[in-house]
Amino acid sequence: GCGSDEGAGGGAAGGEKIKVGLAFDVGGRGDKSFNDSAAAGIEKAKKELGVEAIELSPKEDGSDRQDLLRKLAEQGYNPVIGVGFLYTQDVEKVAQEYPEVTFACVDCGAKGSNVANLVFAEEQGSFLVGAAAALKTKTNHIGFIGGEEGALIRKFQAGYEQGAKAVKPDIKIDVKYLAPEGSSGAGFRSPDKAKLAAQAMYQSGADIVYHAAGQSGGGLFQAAKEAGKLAIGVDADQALTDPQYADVILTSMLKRVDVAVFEFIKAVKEGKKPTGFQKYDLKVDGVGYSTTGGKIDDVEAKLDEYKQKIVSGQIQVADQPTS
Amino acid sequence: MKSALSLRRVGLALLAPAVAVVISFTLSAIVLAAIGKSHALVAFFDLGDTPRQQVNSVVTALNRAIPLFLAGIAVSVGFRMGLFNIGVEGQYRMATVLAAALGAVTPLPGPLNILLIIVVAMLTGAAWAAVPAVLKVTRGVSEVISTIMLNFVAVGLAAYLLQGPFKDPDLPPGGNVYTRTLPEDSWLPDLNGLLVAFGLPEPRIRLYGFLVIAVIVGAAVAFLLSRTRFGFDLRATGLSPTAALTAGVDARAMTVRVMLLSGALAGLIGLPELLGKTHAYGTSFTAGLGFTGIAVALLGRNTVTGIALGALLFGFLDRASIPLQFQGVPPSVVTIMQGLIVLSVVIANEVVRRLALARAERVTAEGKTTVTAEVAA
Amino acid sequence: MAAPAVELRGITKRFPGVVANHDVNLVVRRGEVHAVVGENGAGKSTLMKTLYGMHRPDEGQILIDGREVRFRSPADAIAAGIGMVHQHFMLADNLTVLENIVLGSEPRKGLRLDFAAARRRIEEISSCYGLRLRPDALVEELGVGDRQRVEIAKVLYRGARTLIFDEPTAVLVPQEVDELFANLAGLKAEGLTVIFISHKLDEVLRVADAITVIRRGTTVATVDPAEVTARQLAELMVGSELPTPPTRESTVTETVQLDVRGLTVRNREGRVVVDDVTFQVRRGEVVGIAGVVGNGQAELVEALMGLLPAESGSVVFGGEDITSWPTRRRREAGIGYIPEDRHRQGLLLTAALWENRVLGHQTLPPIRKGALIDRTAARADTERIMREYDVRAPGPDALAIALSGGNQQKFIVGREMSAAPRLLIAAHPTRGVDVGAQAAIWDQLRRARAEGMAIILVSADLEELIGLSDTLYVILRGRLVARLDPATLTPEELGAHMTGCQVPGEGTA
Amino acid sequence: MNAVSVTRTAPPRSRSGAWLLGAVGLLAVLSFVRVVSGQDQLTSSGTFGAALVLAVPIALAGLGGLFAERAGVVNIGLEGMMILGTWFAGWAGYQWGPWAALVAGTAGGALGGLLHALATVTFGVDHIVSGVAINILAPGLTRFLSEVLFTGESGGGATQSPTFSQQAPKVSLPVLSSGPDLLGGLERTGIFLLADLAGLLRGLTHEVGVLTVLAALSLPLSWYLLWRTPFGLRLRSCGENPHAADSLGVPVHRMKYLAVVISGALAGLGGVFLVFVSNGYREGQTTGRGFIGLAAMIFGNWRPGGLALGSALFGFADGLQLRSSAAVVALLLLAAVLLAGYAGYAFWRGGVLGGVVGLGAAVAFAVLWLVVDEIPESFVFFTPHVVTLLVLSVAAQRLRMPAADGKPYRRGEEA
Ligand SMILES: Nc1ncnc2c1ncn2[C@@H]1O[C@H](COP(=O)(O)OP(=O)(O)OP(=O)(O)O)[C@@H](O)[C@H]1O
Ligand SMILES: Nc1ncnc2c1ncn2[C@@H]1O[C@H](COP(=O)(O)OP(=O)(O)OP(=O)(O)O)[C@@H](O)[C@H]1O
Ligand SMILES: [Mg+2]
Ligand SMILES: [Mg+2]
Repeated sequence: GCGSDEGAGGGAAGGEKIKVGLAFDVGGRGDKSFNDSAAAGIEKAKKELGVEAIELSPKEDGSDRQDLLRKLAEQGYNPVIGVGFLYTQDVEKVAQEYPEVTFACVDCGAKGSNVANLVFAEEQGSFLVGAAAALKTKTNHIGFIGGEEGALIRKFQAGYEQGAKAVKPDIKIDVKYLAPEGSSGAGFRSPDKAKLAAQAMYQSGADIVYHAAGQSGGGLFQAAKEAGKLAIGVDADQALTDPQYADVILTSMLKRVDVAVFEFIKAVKEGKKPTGFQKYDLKVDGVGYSTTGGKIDDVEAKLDEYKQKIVSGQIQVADQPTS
Repeated sequence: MKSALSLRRVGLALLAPAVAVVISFTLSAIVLAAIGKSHALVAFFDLGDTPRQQVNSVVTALNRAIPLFLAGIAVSVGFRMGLFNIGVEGQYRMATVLAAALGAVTPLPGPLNILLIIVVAMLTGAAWAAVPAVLKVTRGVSEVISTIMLNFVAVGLAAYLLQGPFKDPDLPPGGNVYTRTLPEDSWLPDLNGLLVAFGLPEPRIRLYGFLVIAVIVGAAVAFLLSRTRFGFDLRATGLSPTAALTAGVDARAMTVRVMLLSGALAGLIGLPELLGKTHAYGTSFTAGLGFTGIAVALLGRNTVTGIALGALLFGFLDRASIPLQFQGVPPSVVTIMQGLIVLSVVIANEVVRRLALARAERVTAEGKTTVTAEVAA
Repeated sequence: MAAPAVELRGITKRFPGVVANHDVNLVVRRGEVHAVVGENGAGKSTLMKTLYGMHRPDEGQILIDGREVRFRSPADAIAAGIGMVHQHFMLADNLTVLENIVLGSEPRKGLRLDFAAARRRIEEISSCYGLRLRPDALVEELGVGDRQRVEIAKVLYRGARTLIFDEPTAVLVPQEVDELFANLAGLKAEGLTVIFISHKLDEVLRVADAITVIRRGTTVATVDPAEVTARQLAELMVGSELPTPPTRESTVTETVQLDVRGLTVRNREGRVVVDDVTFQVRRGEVVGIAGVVGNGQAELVEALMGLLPAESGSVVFGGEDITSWPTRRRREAGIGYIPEDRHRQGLLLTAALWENRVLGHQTLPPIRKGALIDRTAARADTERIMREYDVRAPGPDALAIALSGGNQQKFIVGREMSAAPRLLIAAHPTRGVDVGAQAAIWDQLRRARAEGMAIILVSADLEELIGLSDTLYVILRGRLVARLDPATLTPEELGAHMTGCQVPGEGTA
Repeated sequence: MNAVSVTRTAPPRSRSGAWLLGAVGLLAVLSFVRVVSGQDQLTSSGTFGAALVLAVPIALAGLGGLFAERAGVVNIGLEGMMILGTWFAGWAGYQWGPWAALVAGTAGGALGGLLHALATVTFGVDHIVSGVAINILAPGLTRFLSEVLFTGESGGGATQSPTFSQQAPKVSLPVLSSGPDLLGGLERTGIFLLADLAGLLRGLTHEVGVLTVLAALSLPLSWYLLWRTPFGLRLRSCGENPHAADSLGVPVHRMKYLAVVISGALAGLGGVFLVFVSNGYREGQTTGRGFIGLAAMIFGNWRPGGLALGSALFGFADGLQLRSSAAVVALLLLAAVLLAGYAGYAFWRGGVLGGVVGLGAAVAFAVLWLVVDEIPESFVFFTPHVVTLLVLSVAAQRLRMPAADGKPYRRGEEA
């Protein structure tokens, strides 16, 4: 019992007690990846901001995304967060219906005066791990494995290629996607195919392969381990989340969905109404790379140099592959 | 005496669903009790506190049921003549992406454009279904294989079209990719006005205007199957291919026609959502309706009314998924329940059908009264 | 006196709503051929299935060699030395003869099936009883007679001492029947007991040592064949006279209705099965086609109906060349068809009778209503058929499957007649039908002929062929090898022609 | 429908010789295309190895379908049973190691089979309905179980089991494909046919998982069981004519139960294989392979050899597209060569229409190969599916499914 329903305060950080509603992408909490990262942001907000939160998952075919958001808004949750670009249209629609509620959409480009798009400069983070790969490769040959071929994952590819070529313009880069976009997530759930694709790359001479393929990434690590080569993780610091593969993970491209979610909730809690594009890039450490295991210690200085150039705008990273 | 008998018949007909519902809810209760959430069972029946919430719930369920109904019909048309069109999934995907892209660029006025979109969707669905049909009659390729394979091809092709030629050039940044949005006069009006006219509160969600078209399609298919020569030929082939052949039904021509019809109907599946909700085809467009349609068709025993009931049942179960989550029940439980319900409904159906068939034969043997053909099928 | 091989005492078997057997008593002595006769639906098959352990009797006792037994399944009956050859063959087409025979009691060598031992044993049985089996042939390649011998071998392989045959001769030609009876005699000589069911009373009188008559589910008499005539037997069965095919007064006209010239047909495997066939059918004429099953008569009929394409030759119907017409168009032009296999080709078993009335007549009056089906008319006409053809069914909404075989057949005849076809192709129109229904169907065919209908009759029943036909052709290996005059023909002569062992020229009209 | 069946007893020696000849011929064509197009991946040991890995789960699922359908039960629930297999394997594997995973996954699949048997055999439910229901049930159930049992385990979650600490063992052929690796050496020479043969052999023998060996053995084993033992004869008789089987004392219902449970177990084994490849359970990792397995079985005309061929074809095309998009382009040339061969054969047999169509298609593919130098990635993904369709439509189809397949059986009820 801390006060009445009507706007009574009492949270740890002061201000209004708020109820956060979060709707996951298909897969939901516990996917060890994107969704879990968002969940971590919520946990942190619960602990540090004292907010109340509920987390919902859509049906397997994703047909009820809009209903989820609507139900959350209807039940008085504010802010409401949709995780994943598949929510774009749904957030737009529901935000129109509930102008008094603040919405956030992770990875989206949703329109609306009460919508914040939490977007990331994945291409910038990928640039740095691409540079790292180019600096560390002994064969002048690296690879990239994408889950499903669409605009989002191509950002990873674009940055990676640009970063690698910035270091070694003549570097050879193998690229393979596991499934077309719209395969109901099949490309992010096929460790066996990722493994076979990675094997092909390693056998043809690549010694470092980067993935943006969700759970399929496990197959890449497995292949790296068997071939005695290296791999680069994505989203979280995978040397920590998949410790048994720590010895083959060169680095991971970090995408701080947790930070973005937390900061968004914090802003709302503080009475701000964040809208438009909330860009999480290198400048705000919304993306980055991990150093666990110390495998890139020797090139960190070089990477920092690139980072500064990107932050200062000296290097523009394209968000779609050139070819 | 006659009325007593027909009463008994009705009793038998109602027995199956009744038994099934009891069984499946008992099973569901057990599942819920197992995770310590037995109180959550009421969420299935609790449509909301206010009339408006209740209308919202009903509209949610209906909106889900409409495409499932169409999917079920599309599948059932094939089934009725013994063709297993697993390819409904791919057929509606191709149909929707093409109809969405084309409908957004044609200069036709609203109603005409809607008509065009519907026609294009049906033609595309039929064309995509024509491949397995032709392969079957000319090369003897099993439609089960070819439709499975073509589903995967459709995913790739639709992705290519969406990411390439059909992509809206003015998209804002972000991962989601759409076709151009349909002009607003080509959006199908919702039926909320109708609800209001009936004295119900206006729901927040739009009841798909496509409901009207779905009902018309359902009635048309029912009529086609039961009253026309084509429908008779189709059903006869399904009941006994050899007898139909002997009766002069051209099996190859029928295979092609029925696959085309099934595909054309499949082409409609995505339209309620396209014309009533998203107004564009994108990566997030609902997939998987074709597969669920198989379950719905079989649940409804391939009859139009049965499929309508099956689709509504699925709609209401799906609707419960969200309230259940608010009670802390994961959505996987709803999926489990759907599977259980499908199984118990068909088992109950089968048991009752046998009872009825045994009774039909008994009555015939006694030579006393009439027994209708309802027990068949 | 030794205990009887089989004794049934007071057997009663009820199905929901039907008492199939009621207080049946039957005594079969060891080493005799014992016939069981009765109308369709009298309960003969049910009784035999009970004896074979396929269902349990509700009341009564079964005694084998004087000892009471209780069978829970056919396996028990087999173990007690009883074997059964079913009315509908129980063979798997896609398995070999060997596999069909040993199924269920396979010789083993370790884990595997001992094919060599099985083959040896089968060859032994084959030569011992003169069954001429080919162990490695697929059953689907076999003719009816061969299949029956496989069935017999199955039973002998299991060491049966008592053999039950349910209507073994319905599909055989006389020579095959003779051969079967020779086999039976052989079995008898070996001390085996045979129980057999048949609708062909002369046959029964010829081979049986004792005859039991069943009427309405119960045994009404056991008689000595030496002391009864077929007529008396029939009266015991039904209380009516044994019908004979109608006597002939020619109604043949000069107008040729169907003119088939040089017709050659390949079957679906590409083998020539109808070879250069030429014949004509006039209005008011019944043309009979006689032949051992598998000699192309089925394919000839299918080709005439447009179910198989003609390789060469022509079919002219009422002056029009219909060689390449599809089935439906032929039906529309006035060809009616009573198919050989009523369950697979003639009916939609799980559909209502009125829908079966529509079958094959979708485009004909009174069913046709534009692109629609006139359901009211179909119902009304179904009721008319039921009335006029004495189809015993509750009503037009009854399911076809619920009718007895005889009633199903009468319905099909009624349906095909209702379109008043100019040509009727009737394949085995009375197969498996009891004597009463048989007479009714013959009557209908004769009346239609008198009204000028042209009829092609294919049948395995030689009496029927000779009795009904105005002209008779014999088909052998796809060719019409003889044209015979039914007026002067005996079944034995016809049988000789059919097997191709007649003296050339003799009996040719 | 009316096709002649091919098999009787043991295949005569000359037929296996013909098979061998055909295989070598095909390899020669492949080799020719490799040399002309310069796409080494076409016949590299890596590609064949990948093909093997991709074909095994499909073949296992197909084998599962084979057992069920040979006993007369259509099993479209293979996908669901495979899913159950993956989950149970994941659950047991991270706790007790790969052997436990093998047992649990197989049992999980068998459980799905048991449910299917209960519905179809005991209750007489339409086989497709029951299968579809199992395909709905299995993902829901596994998700639910993961939520309950994997959440909270380190490395586990609602969509995955903890990763196994112990890998399933692998074997290589000593000397030839490991150690001195003679085959590897030969493969690198690039000599026509010889290098390709080495690639094939090495791909099939280098670092092969034990389960692959098991799966490869299970194909001839299943053939032996089904066509050479009393058990198999009884099982098949239930799918051909259950009434006949019943009348000879074969316990039809029990046989069907057994067959469907075996079917589920094999599908489950396919799931275990996937789990071994990824070293843990990942939700949705079957990605429709149950359906592909079913298709492979039909492709193979309800026979183990045929389904192995179907799976291998699919696996090869899938492996190739995963390893090299460029090599997929070379498939166009392969298609052209094969179609030209087909056309020649058709002309020789006197089938003018078939020949002309085949020749036209051959020319079209050849032209396509000349003008296309890159296929859009979206198209590359469905290479195996299109290849399967193409092969099916060229190969004359004489399918014969078991006569009583899919028909509910009740004692005393005539069909
Ligand atoms: N399994 C069954 N269930 C219900 N009724 C049955 C069953 N089998 C037979 N009957 C009924 O039992 C009666 C006797 O049938 P049965 O098959 O024994 O006749 P039948 O004398 O062999 O006839 P036919 O000469 O036509 O072969 C019929 O009225 C039939 O409808
Ligand atoms: N399982 C069953 N349930 C109910 N009735 C049955 C069953 N089996 C047979 N009958 C009925 O038993 C009767 C006779 O059966 P039977 O199989 O002997 O047919 P029939 O008259 O000899 O015809 P046919 O020659 O076509 O087999 C028919 O009325 C049939 O419908
Ligand atoms: Mg009988
Ligand atoms: Mg009979």
